[in-house]
Amino acid sequence: MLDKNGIAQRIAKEIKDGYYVNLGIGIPTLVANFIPEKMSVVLQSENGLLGMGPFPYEGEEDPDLINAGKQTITTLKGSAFFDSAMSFGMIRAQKIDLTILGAMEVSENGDIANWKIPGKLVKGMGGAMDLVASAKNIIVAMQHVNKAGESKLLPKCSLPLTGVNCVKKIVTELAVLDVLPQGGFKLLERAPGVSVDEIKAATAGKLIIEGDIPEMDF
Amino acid sequence: MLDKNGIAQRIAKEIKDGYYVNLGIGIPTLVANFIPEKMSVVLQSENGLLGMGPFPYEGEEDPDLINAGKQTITTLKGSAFFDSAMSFGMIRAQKIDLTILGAMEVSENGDIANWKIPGKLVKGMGGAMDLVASAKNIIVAMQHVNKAGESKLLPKCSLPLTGVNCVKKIVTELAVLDVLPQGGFKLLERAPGVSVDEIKAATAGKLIIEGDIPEMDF
Amino acid sequence: MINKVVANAETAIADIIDGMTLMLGGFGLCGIPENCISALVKKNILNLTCISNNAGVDDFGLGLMLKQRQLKKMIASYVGENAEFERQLLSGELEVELIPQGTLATRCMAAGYGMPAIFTPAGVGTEIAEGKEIRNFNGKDYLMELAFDADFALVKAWKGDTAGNLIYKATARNFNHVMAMAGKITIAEVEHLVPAGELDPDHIHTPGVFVQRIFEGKNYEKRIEQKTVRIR
Amino acid sequence: MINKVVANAETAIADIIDGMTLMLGGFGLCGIPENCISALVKKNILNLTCISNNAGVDDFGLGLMLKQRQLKKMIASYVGENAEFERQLLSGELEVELIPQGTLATRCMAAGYGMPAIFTPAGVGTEIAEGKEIRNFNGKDYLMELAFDADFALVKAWKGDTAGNLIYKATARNFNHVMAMAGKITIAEVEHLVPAGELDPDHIHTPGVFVQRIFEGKNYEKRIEQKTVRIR
Repeated sequence: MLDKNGIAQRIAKEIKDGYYVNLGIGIPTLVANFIPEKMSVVLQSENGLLGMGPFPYEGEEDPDLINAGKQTITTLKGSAFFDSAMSFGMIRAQKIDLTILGAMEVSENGDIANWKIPGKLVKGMGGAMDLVASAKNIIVAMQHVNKAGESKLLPKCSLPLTGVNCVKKIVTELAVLDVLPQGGFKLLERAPGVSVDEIKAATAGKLIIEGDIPEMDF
Repeated sequence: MLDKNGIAQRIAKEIKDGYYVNLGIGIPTLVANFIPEKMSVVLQSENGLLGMGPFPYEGEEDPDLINAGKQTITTLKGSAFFDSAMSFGMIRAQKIDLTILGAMEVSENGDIANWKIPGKLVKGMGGAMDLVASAKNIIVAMQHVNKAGESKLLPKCSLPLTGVNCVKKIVTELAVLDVLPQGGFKLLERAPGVSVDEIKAATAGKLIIEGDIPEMDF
Repeated sequence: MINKVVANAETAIADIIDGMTLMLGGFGLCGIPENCISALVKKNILNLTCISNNAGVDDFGLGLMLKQRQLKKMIASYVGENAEFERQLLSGELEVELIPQGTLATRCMAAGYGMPAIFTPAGVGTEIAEGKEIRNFNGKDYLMELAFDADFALVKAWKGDTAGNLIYKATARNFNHVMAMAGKITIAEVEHLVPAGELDPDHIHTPGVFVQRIFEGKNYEKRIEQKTVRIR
Repeated sequence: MINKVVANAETAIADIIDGMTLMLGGFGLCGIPENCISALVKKNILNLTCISNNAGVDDFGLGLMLKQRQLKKMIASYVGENAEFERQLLSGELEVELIPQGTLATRCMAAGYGMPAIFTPAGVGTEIAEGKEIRNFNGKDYLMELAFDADFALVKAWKGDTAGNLIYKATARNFNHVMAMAGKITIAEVEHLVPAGELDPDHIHTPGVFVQRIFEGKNYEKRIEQKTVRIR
């Protein structure tokens, strides 16, 4: 079973040289730590930055320089600032190659719910609805089951949707799965020490298992 | 009767302190020469400049700095450059207070034709259609009659239209006229030495004459 | 050049009255018009509809106006940890409309560019689409979203000149540029106000034609919401 | 940062083939991609559809491609004095679509911003509106105009860095910025190519994400169409 950093590390393997990537809040943010240094990858922050760098050293924080999670950050050489309309313009025009974000639920046809729990306080969707509606490639980073032990990979989402037919891949503490165009979660890899049966038990939606399922390779 | 500079000089009187103004090619360009120096007026050039200044001194022309008529120009203090989409954005959003342009024909309901003569080579509308469709206030600077001696102030335009119901005022070599919201050219002023009868004879559209018509005052 | 300078925030907001719709720039607490917010709080203008990406925190930014119950309605994309906001929302005192962040930004841009509506795929298939026109272009569904119509836009820039030209710093640009273009009347507060001619015309983000009033703000706190650092 | 540098115009345009749709930046002869045009002329790529505000003059700019009859169709807002253009138009060799300048710019922006269509009042009530959807918002009629769909955008900037970030000079920005955003593949030629990190991120007009290839151009002529001066 993977911890949060393990999930982030596995997702980092999906990033290719030359990619522009948008990382959501939570586990996706950790992915930045696992991108190989020799790779040219540019991180977009939807509040108006391409070329996001690491956190600043103590005392070097700039209140005018934050990421979409409102954390103080730095920029890398070759970065550019822009306004919010241009930021979502480039997202909508699919100039960002990969979006990685968290989810409360994903359905077997690629619907995602991650912004609202009816009856609980709603904080808002931020940029998530724009990102999932437009991104060419969307990977979800999340726990396989919720705190109540219920599967988050469902035949159909029970929570209000953020977007439809958009998630391409899911990485959890248990497994890596593709969401197939025709529907269904195709099991690709098991986390170290996790059995196919454990994944079956934790997946409520249609799970497709073909042949031997290898353990993840880092 | 006014010459081109006279028309420009009379139009300049319509410009108020604090106006942003777009000047078309031809007579409108001359208007800039008659704006009182103590007035704060900003000229927009739709190719991407606010704060257009006079022509440069010989040897100081910059090929990267032209106006919408492709003439070399200069900038004034406080000017700003922007792209073509933003330029027509501010035009469409009515941030420009006054547009002054030439015309081949104006109809008594304020339609304007100034871009195309069927059967002759068509050069294109440039920014004229955007300007007349959006401007809050449009003044036409033109000759009262065409080279064939036919009136250019018509009941209805015979040439393909540039815009409809948009011209507010017309200044010609003979007269200043308002285009009334309910239709009709209301005669406001005569050019020096020009009689009301001469204006009547040169105006094919509905001409409204109420009381004494004063001579222009410069 | 036209001079847009006013003395201070109090003068700038003098004609903002109860019941108006305001846009406020900023992302989180980054790039918010601190001086204008203080003046609105001091004057206690009520029943406002505020369009802003976020709603501040309990004791700063828009949170200060929430505390005084000056807001009738909030249009935002994300309303973070803010206990007073939560209380007013649950009690029904505050009307809240949550919309996607890109939709928020683009509806501002539409207003600034004189476009009455735009099309975006954000929210298709979700409850955001309810009651909205859906239109298919090239096989993909889009929602038609309308341009905002705000009485005032209150924005914050880093530098500005007397002609109203604005330059933002880093990610403090965010919604400030699009809102500056969108306001029927735009008030810009800047950290550094300079004479016309001191800013390079190629570096200007928001041309002065979009700005009706400008002043140099005072006592900027520029609070950091999430201070994150790395080890040296 | 991703390196977008290619050797020269010939390399940059290597995969542009007959029949493609190209956007070319510039206003008149100001800010045109001179090196790319030369390379297209040299390679004699044919049957092109070109989207550009103007069509150059007889012996410069797009006029050079016209002379070789490389264009099947021209989409522009104003086609000035150009005898060869006139001849091809009247003889039916060249298809010409004239559209309002703001519509041209905004259809580029729409493509760059992923918006399939925009609304503009330009052309309502004129022959430009024929066959187009007209829609009333708040009592005013607007035409719906579709985003452009160009295979390549060829733009010219003053400075650029290896990451593809672009800065334009003065009114040479014009259509270059919106076209750079709009191309499926955008090729930028710049007068000064610098290493990533040398441009101030606050001064960048077109972020590098919109640019796929960049190179430093050579032998810029930068011809002036209308030299106008005043007496000293």
